[in-house]
This record gives sequence, structure tokens and C-alpha cells, in this order.
Amino acid sequence: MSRKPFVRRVYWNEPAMNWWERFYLFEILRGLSITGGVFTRNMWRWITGRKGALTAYYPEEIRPDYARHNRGKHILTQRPDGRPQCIACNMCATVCPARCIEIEAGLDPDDTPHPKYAKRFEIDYSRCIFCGFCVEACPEDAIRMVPETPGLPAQDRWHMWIDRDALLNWNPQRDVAKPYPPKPGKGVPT
Amino acid sequence: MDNGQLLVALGAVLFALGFAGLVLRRNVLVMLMCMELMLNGVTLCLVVFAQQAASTAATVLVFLVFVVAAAEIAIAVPIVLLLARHKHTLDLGAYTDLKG
Amino acid sequence: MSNLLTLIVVLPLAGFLLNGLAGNRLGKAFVSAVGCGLPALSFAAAVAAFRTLEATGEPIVDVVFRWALIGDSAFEVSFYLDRLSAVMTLIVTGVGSLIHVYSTGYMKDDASYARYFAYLNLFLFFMLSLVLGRSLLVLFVGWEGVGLASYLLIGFWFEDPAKAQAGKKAFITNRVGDAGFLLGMFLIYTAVGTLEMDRVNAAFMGPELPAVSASLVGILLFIGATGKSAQIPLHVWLPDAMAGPTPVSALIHAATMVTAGIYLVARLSGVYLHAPEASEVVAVIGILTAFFAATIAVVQTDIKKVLAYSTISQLGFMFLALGVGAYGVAVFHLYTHAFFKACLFLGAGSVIHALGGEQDIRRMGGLAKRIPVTFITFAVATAAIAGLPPLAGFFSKDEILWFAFASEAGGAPWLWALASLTALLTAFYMFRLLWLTFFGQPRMDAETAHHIHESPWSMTGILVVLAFLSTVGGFVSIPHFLEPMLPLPATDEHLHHFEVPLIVVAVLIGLAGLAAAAWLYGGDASRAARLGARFTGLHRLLSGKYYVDELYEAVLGRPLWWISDRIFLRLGDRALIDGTLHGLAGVARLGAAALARIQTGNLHLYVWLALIGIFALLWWSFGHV
Amino acid sequence: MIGQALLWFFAAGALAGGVAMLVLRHPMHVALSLIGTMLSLAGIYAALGVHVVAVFQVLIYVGAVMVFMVYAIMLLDVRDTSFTSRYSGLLIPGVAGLALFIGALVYVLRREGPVGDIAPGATAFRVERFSVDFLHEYWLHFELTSVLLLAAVVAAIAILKAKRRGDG
Amino acid sequence: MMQDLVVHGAFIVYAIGLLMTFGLILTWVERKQAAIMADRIGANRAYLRIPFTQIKLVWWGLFHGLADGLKMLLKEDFKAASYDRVAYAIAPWIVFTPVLLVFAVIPFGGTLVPAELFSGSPDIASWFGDRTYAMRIAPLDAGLLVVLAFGSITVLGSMLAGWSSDNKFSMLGAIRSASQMISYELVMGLTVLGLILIYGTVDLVDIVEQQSGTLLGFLPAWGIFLQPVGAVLFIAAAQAENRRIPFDLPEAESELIAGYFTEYSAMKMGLFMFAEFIEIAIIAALFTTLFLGGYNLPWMSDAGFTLPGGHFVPISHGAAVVMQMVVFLVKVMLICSFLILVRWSLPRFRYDQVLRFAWRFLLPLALANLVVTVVAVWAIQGAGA
Repeated sequence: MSRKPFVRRVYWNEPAMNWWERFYLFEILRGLSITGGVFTRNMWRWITGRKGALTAYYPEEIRPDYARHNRGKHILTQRPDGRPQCIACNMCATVCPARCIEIEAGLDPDDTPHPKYAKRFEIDYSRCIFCGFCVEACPEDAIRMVPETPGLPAQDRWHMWIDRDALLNWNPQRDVAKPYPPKPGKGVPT
Repeated sequence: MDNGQLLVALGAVLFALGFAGLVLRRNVLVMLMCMELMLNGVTLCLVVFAQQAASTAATVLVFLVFVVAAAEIAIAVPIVLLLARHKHTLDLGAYTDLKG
Repeated sequence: MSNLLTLIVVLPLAGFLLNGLAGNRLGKAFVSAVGCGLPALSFAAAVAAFRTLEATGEPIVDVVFRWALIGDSAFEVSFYLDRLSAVMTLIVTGVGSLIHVYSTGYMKDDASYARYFAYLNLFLFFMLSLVLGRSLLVLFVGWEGVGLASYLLIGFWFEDPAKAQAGKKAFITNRVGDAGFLLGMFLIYTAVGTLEMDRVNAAFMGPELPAVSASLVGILLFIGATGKSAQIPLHVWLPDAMAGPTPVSALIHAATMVTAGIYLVARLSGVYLHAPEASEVVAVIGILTAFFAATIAVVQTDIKKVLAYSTISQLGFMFLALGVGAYGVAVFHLYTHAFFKACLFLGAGSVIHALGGEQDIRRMGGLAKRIPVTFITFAVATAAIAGLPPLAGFFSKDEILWFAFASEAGGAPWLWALASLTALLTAFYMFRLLWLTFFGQPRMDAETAHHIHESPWSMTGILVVLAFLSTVGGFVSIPHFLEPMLPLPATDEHLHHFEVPLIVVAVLIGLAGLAAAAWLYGGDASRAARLGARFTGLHRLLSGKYYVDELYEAVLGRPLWWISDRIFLRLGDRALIDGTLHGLAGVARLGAAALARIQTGNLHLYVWLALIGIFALLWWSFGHV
Repeated sequence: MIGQALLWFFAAGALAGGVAMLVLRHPMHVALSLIGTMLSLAGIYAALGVHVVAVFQVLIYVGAVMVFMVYAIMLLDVRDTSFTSRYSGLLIPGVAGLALFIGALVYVLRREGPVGDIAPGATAFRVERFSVDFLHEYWLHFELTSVLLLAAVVAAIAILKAKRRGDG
Repeated sequence: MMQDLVVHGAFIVYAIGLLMTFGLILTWVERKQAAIMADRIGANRAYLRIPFTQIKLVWWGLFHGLADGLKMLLKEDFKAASYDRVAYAIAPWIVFTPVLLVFAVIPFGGTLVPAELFSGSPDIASWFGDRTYAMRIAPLDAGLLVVLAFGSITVLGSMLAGWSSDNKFSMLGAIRSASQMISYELVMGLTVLGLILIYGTVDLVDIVEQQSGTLLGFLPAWGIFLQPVGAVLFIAAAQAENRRIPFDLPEAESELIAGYFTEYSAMKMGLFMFAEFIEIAIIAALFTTLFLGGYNLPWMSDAGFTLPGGHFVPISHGAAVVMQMVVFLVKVMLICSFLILVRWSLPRFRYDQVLRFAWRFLLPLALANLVVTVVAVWAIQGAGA
């Protein structure tokens, strides 16, 4: 067995430590004082009843400053009569990389322009990756994403299984011709 | 049977058991451990006698036995490791290099 | 503060530990601060201790701990400060600190800077425990310790085998002396029952003398002193010891360590007062050493070797003083010698530094203008050692001469005569050195000459301080300061009218040396060369250092070699021991052949045999216990 | 009363451990039973009131010796005849010898009569007294112990070096 | 006799309850503190619903520890095809038991005088008579040594666990754990030696009692002021003994999955975790005892407070006992919190760095500390004596 002594590789940008830093102990104390300072500060806030953390207390608290173009929620658009615009073509379900859309088609002979409709339209939000492909794929503009955040956390995974009615009821888009609903806090609705 | 006799007898029996292990077992490590057992029996007897005589000398002896045991193991175990690496066996029967 | 003496001793030790353990990591500034600061603190503590001593008048004793308890006698590690050890302590710490500072300049570019200062501090520690130790045992530890430090420092550049060899030589030569020292110590212990030197002195000065020949003790201890202080016949190591860095030569092999022998004899003056034979031996050895070393120095060409032989010679002077009972005077000369010899060595170091490592005086010359500070200080120190008034050497040497002449405890005119001759030689070779180095035409090659530069202030400053001390140091009358404990011997009343003429003679001697050197070397070099040609035999004898090394080789080395080869190796080892062993082995082999059947190599069987043995033992114990 | 019961309990534990050492096959099990014996002995010492020895029994035997042993067993995963055949060829004479040995010891013990009861908590084993005596009266032994340990260190390093050479 | 049993029984119950509570709570404290340090919210989901109501007791997620414990208990004990069933089964207990036993010698309060405590009811008071009890379980004069001894046993457990799992990662973890713990035990022993030199005893009660009072008039006479280097070394070595970050090489997740207990599940694994968390409490208690004066508060004695001005405020015995216990607990909690702070602040060492740190940094430092202590003690106690 040949023993090759371990030689530590020296990188060109390796910072040189002076002996004070090499001594290690004081640098450790410095590091501890930094983390300890953060701890005491947050702890004090926490004790005095304020929020001792930067993170949002999701889902009870939702960040107000999501990006403007964030699209976190699907909706199904409706025809003027309130029925979904979806024709159950399954394109969205096909294109979905996460395979989280399930559609069961139904036949409605009364409705001659659109005899096929979605009897069941369900999205598994525990698997959705919010890629927006479904919106791209839809030929009927039946599915859209709106700038909201879904109340995702749930006690069990079935609560994250959103069905058609819910998708319609969230904030149903009644008029196809109209653009997206007004942005929050952006003046009067058009 | 008083306590003293019990413990001395226990020490003697442990010594005998250790010796028997040394004689009987094949595995070198086990034999080493049997030697430790013998030392333990001796220590027990020593402690009993020391307690009776209330003398520090015996206590010192006990302590020395401890040290000797530690030193012995510190050397014996590496030797066994070397032997095992050399012969690929722990069987004492294989170590007959010192045959006269 | 009660533990002042311990503090004095321990501070350099702390320096050694700090520099030795952490020095390489913490950089030169740290090393310099620790290496120079702690000895300086030690010096401050020594001054404080000295003030306390003068204030109380009582010797300070500082018991550190009990070392060993053997039978009824306890050996303590304790320190003892009276006027004698106070003088020594001040010299050691003071000169030591100065040389430390000097070293920061001299060793600036050495790779082993921290190691150097660690060793130097270690040396100070041992030297201080030598000087301050109350018991001979502590003194011996210091004695051996300074030997160790000296060994380490002589061989400091141990990559050079010659230098390592020199270190070894010093160490081994010292061992010879140490044997005598140890024997003397044993003798003292059996006779007096203690090794504490003040008690030993008291015992010998007391009403009933210990049942031991004081002379024998004295001679044995003196053998130790000859080893450490480089006296005939153990002087051979000191010239070689110049292999070490020059500040080391200045500190160890000129100012402090080699005077340990003087200190030992002076410290045990009680013994020597009752040992006229021993004193006589001391005086004769001293003057012989002084004379012969001086003659050798006349022809040496290495600047440091000249100084080394001069050191041996001066130590001989000190022993002469000790031998005629003038202990205080010996210490006085020790004290002045520490200043001017340190100055000379450091000056030599400065010269060597200026010349980029050149040590041969034949390739120097004309340096006076180029390195003026070094020159002036060197000249002052040279004048001091030559005994020109009013410099320090004049006073001490003059007193030695006077007591050699007139002391009732062994003074004799022939001692004086020889000492004066030596003094003449001293003056001569020192001025020769001065002339060859600083005057005349430059003889170095052009490249070296181009680079000559004055040393940094950390070196020249020290030189100036030491030159100043060698100028004024003589006005401190150490003999009178030490009179209470080291009384001067009575002098012959009839000779008192010689005192003033002798001084005049001494001054004249110094001037004569100066004149002779100026005459011989002042002009062209031809005069000296002609003189050398006329006395070729003598010159060769002197350059060969009387062939003492060769003599030892022939008288001791070869016979030992022969004895160990022929008798011990061939006869004793191979024939007797090996023969016996082989015979026994043959017998054993025969027996083993018979027993080999049991040796199966099977450990279990062996354990069985052991079991049978235990049974046999038990059986026996049933019958007998 | 409780002390007596504890004594018997620990004695039984030690004995069981000792016997198990003879019988068990795998060295690790042997080591475990030896640890059991040692801890039982420590219990006995503690019950006798000699806490120092008990502590050292645990600290040195269990904490150092047996840890080392277990370490060795852990690293040496050799499976050879010593695992398949537990005993050397001399099993029956060995057991006979053991019986004889124990018989002899018991005989001696009975012949010598009672050892005498022992008082728990004798002062010889107080930490303070022990250490003071050790370092004052038996300092030579103390130093010799350190020499022994030094020798052990040197030997261990020598063995280590031998290993390196063998590998090289 | 009976009285001793009662009192010691109470002590044992208290100690075990204390340790178990600590073990449970610390699992939560660790996460919560990490969250707070990292500007997060942290464990706050587990709650306890009062039966038949909708009142949820969230209490900042305090019940996470309980939930963890229950989860561990109720999980399937998934047994690997282990190399050695016996060793596999007993290994967690070998780790767990000594950790609990160590607490036996740690004094968690001052002196208890039951008669004075029950001075209200003369019957009980007379039954107890004038007995006094130092508040710790086992009155051993070798207390500190016991701590070290039991500390050395836990190594065996981790080694057995790693070996018997028959798994490379476990084995590596076991080897790392053994070498690391042996190395750091040495450092710990040497560090404690300096303290023993200063206090002149290994009895923890004695050590604590010597830490009452003040140093130089204003500092509490705590070990940390006498042995500051020792305290740092001790806490580093203890952290390493406990195999926690930055010394968590034996169970480094990114390298060894979970180290020597990779193959363990359910409560066996829970025991390892529990032992680790209890050991934090033990280390904190030990540190408090050795370096922070145990149950002592500056200016407080058994009888009351002596304020700097000389003003004396007496307190009753019961109050004193409770206060001492509370002081001890508070100190232990602070140290626990500090240990967790360290754990969440420093990155992990490399394996060779851990050992080099022990042998080439901490050990020389401990030796130097020892030498300095020896010299100082010797200088202060007087040379000749």
C-alpha cells in the first residue's frame, strides 16, 4: 500500500489568515457574538410581543410584497351563463409537467357549439409547480392564472385538491372579452 | 460464609476462569480478555485484603495493577492487530512461528 | 516583594519558554520584545534586589522549594544574594541585556532568530541560577545548564559540521572538569553535611575544621573551574567555541559563563583560605595559563581567536589573583573584564558584520575611517585591556599585579614578573589587533571593501555603552565593596615602598606594548614578516598553539583508541564476553535442542506448562506456608 | 441489608460474566460479558465503600482497556477457525484442570478459615488519604508507574512504526 | 434510615424528572432557538387540544418535544439485519444509562434541613430530627472522577451501535466517535485537573461550596474567574464529547447519513437522541457546578442575602432551598442555551481537523493551563510549605 501524504490544495484566492485569526478562539467568540446578538435582539422583540423574525408567518400571514407578475392561483373562466369555458380538450392535462390536472369530459347535446364540457376539473395543488404551461396550452382561454397566492398549507393533502367548483368560485372571470381583473390597489375597476 | 470469604472466593474463581479461558480459547483477543479477567480477580482479592488491613500500601498495589493492565493492553492489542494483519487470522494455532 | 530572587531567575526562563514554544509563529518583533524585555526586567529586579540588600545589609535568602528529602538531609532549591552574588547578578543581567539588544541587530537576518533568543534566555536562566544558587547542587545545575546552553549556542549553526564539532568539544572538555567538581562536591557533603555554600564557608572558617583536607577539596573544585574557565590543561575548547555567533562569544565565552570558575572559587573562599597548597596550584595554573595564552594570541590571525586567547589569558590573571588570596581583586577584574571584553567581542562582531563575515585580520585594515564608532569603542576597550590609565583594566590589573607581588598568601616576585610580562604581551597583541584591523592599507578585496558599512544603532549603541563602562568601571572599587566578606590578604610590609613604582612599571608596560605594536605594524608589514622569519620555529610553535590539541590527541586520544580497540573490543568484548556468551550459547543450544520438543510454538501448551507451575507452587505452599 | 443483597447480586453478576466469557463464541460477546464482570466488580467495590477503586475500575478498565479492546475487535473483522471452533484441542483436560484449580483454591480457602468480615468505608480508600499517601510515601512507585507508562508509549509507537515499515 | 430513604427518593424523583423534562424540552428549545437566531419563526405547529373543546394550546410550539417523543415511541421498531443482535439491542442503553447516572453526583441545590422545612408541623420535624442533606443523590467523595468514568462508558455504546449495525456508515461513525471521544476525554480530564488543583478536592459539593463568597471583593468566587482558559477548554471538550456541531463528525448527515445510529429507528434511535439532549443538560449542569458556582448566587448564603453595603436580608429555609434550586436551574438553562448557540453558529470541522484540534491545540493548551495553574497555586500557597 502506497501512502501518499495528504497535501491540502492551496487556492489562488485563499484568504491569508493572520495569527490572531489562526488562533481560532477569538474568531469563534466573534462569530458567537454575532449570532448571539441576533438571538438576543430577536428574543427581546419576541418577549415584548413583537415579531422576532423576518419570515412571514405563513399561511396566517401572507407577504404583501409578492412580485407583480407572480401568478399563484388558477381560475377557470366562465361563459356569460356561468358555465366554464373549458371544452375538456385535455391539452392542459397533457402539457402539465407535474401531471396535476385531472379532467373528466362530459357530453352536453343541448349545447351545440360546445357539446363537450368538463364534468370534473381538478388540480392537485400539492403537486402543481406553477409553470403556467396549462395557460399557454389552452385553446379556449379557459384556464388562467391570477396574481394571488393560494392558501396552500393544509392539515392533509386532500385539502389541497381543488375541484372545478372551487376553481370557478375563487374569483370567476365572467367576461371573456374583458382583460384580467384589476391589479390590487390600482384604482377603479374598469 | 462471610463477605470477605465470599469476595476472596469470587476473586479466586475469576482468576481460575480467566486462566481456563487462557488455556481453552483459541481466539487471541479472547485470550487477552481472559488475562484481564485474571487481573480483575487479583484486584478484587487485593481490595478485600486492603480493606481488612486498612493499609494504603494495598491500595497503591491495586492502583498499580490498573496501570499495568492499561499498559499491557496498550501494547498487546497493537501486536495482535499486527499479527492479524500478517496472518489474516486470530487463531492462536496459526501463530507457531516461534517453534523451537 | 519576597520572591524577588526567584523572579530574577525565572524571567529569562519565561523568555525561553515563550520564544522556544511560540517564537517562530509570532514574528520577530515579538521575539525581540520578549528576548530583550525579560532580561531587562530581570536586570531591573536585580537592581531592586541589590537595593534591598544594601538597605538591610543582610543576605537575602529565597527558598523556592524543597527539592529532595534523602534521609535526614533536605536539599532545597534556594537562592542567596550577598554582595558577591549581587555583583555577579548585576553583571550577568546587565551585560546580558545589552548583548541581547545587540543581538537583535546582529542576528537580524538569521532564519533561526527565535531559537537564538530562546537559547540566549535559557543561558541567562542557568547562569542566574548558578550565580544565585545557595546550594552547590543548584549551582551545579546552573553549571551544567550553562554548559548545555553554551553547547547549543556554539553549535548554533549546526549545519556546519565544524561548528557542531566545536560545540561537542566544548561539552566534552567541560565534562572532564565536571568530574572533579562532582568529586569535590561529594567530599564537601561527606565532610560538612550540607551543600549550602555559606554554611560550607562557615564550617571551614569555624573553630573546628571539617575532617577533610581543604586542599583536596580545593583542588577538585578547581579542576571543575579549569574546565569551565578554560585554564590549562582544559583550555582547548574556548578558541574553538568562537564558532558560535559573535554576541554569544561575547556573552558566554567572555563576560559571564567562563567566569563561573572564578565565581566558584571566590564563593568558596572559605575553603581556599585553609588550603594554601590548592591556592598555590590555582596561582601557578593561573599565571601559566595567562602567559601561554598571551603568547599564542600574539600570532593568531583570526580576530575572534585573538580575543579568545586574550580571554583565557585574562581568566588566568583572575585565577592568579584568587591564588594569592585576593578574591575581591579577582572579582574586580572579572567585573572590568566583562565590560571591555564584551565591548571588544561586540566590536569584533561589528567589524565582521561590516566585512560580511570576514574574520581574518590579514584581510582587514584601514577600517578606522569607514566604521568610526566601532573603531573608537574598540580602541577604548583595547586600551582598557592593555591597562592604560585611567581605564577600567588599569585598576584591576594593577591590583592583581600588586597582590601577586606582595601578598603574604602566596605572592612572589616571579609571579609578578611573569604577570608583568604577560601584561606586556597583552598590550602588544591587543594593539597589534587594533592596528591590523583599523589602520594601514585596506587588504580586503574590492567587493568587500565596497560594502563596508557601519552597523545599525542597536549594535553601535551597545558598543558605546560598553566602552563608556570600560572607561569608568574602574572607579568602582569592587574589592573594597566586597571587603566585608572577601577580605584582602595582608601584604608584605617591606614591599610597600614598591607600590608606586610598580604602578609606573605597569603603565610603562602598557605603553611599551602599544609602542611595539605601532612600530611593528604601523609601517609596512615587512617588519613583522621579518621578525616572523627570524623566529620561524617559535612562530610555528605559537601558531600551532603549542600543539596542545595534537598533544592530547597523541597522549589521550590514540592510547584510548588503542586501549578500547585492543583491550576492550578485541580482548574484552570479542574474546572474553563474546567467547563466554558463545560458549554459553553453545551449551544452551545443546540444551535447547533437547527442550525444543516442548517449544512447539503453541501458546496453549505454554499456558499449560504455566498451569503446572502454579500447581507445583501451590503444592509447595501447602507444605511450607 | 440492602448492601448485603447488592453484594450478592454483583458477585453473581461477576461470576456469570466470567463463565459467559468461557462459553460465548464471538469476541464481541466475550468483551461485553467481560465489561459486565468489570462493572459488577465496580459495583462490589462501590458497595464495599471503596469508591476510588470503583471509579478507577470503571475509568481504566471499562473506559480505557475495554474501549480499546472493543475498538480492536471492531476493526478486526477476521472470520477464521477461531470463530468456528471455539476451544483449543485440549477442552476436556482443560475443564478438568479448571475444576482441579478451583478445587485447590477452594481447599486453600477453607483450610485458611474465614477471611474475616470487612467493614465498609474504611479510610484507606478515601480519595484524599489515598492521594496524599500515594504522593508522599509511595512517590517512588508513582514515578515507576510513570516510567512504565512511558515504556508502554514508546513500545506502542515502535509497534506503530513497525506496521508502517511492513506496509511500505 | 427511613428518613434518608424518603429524602433521597425525593431527590431521585426530582433528578430524573428534571433530566427527562430537559431532554424533552431541549429538542424544542434547540429548534426554536435556531429559528430565532436565524430570523425565523420555527417550531410552532404542534398543539395540544383540550379534549371536547376547540381550545388549542399552541404555546409557541412547546409540545413539539412531546410530539417527537410520541412519534419515536409509536413508530415501528424497524430492525435491520444486524450483525449482532445483542450488541445492537443494548447499545442505546449503554449510551443512555451512564448519562443519567452522571447526574447522581451533581449537587443541584444547597443543604436541605427537613426539620426546618417542615417547621410548621412538629411531627414531621421531629421525625427528621436534626438531619441535614446536601442536595445531590450519591454522596461520593470521588464525584468528579465518577463523572469522567461514566463519560468514558458512553463511547462503548456508540462503538457497539456502529459495529453491530453492519453498515459502512455506521462503522465509520463508530470509529470516528471512538477516536474523537477518547481524544477529548483526555483534554477534559486535563482541564478538570487544574480545577482540582485549585479546589483541592474532587467532591463536587465541596467544589461548589468553595465557590460561594467573592473574589477580590466584587467578583463572585466562581471557577470561571479562576480558570477562564479551563472553562473554555472544558466547554469545547464537552461539546466534542457530546458529538455536537462543530464536532458532530460521528453523525455528520452530509457524509454519514446519521453516523453510528444510521440503522436505528423508533425508540432505539430516540434513546440516542434523548441521551444527546440529556447530555447537554448534564454538561451544562457540570459546567455550572465546576465553573459557575453551582447553586450559589453572589452575596447569597443559606440564611439570606448580604448586600454589598453590609445590609442583611434574611430569608426562610424553604425559600433559600427553592431559590438555590432555581438558581441552579437557571444557570443550567443559560448554559444549555449557550451550547445551542454554539451549535448553530459554527460550521463543522473536517475529521482530521477535529483530531488535530484536540491533540495539537487543545491538549497543549490544557497542559499549559495546568502548568500555569500549578505555578500560580504553588506561588499563592507559599513556596516553602
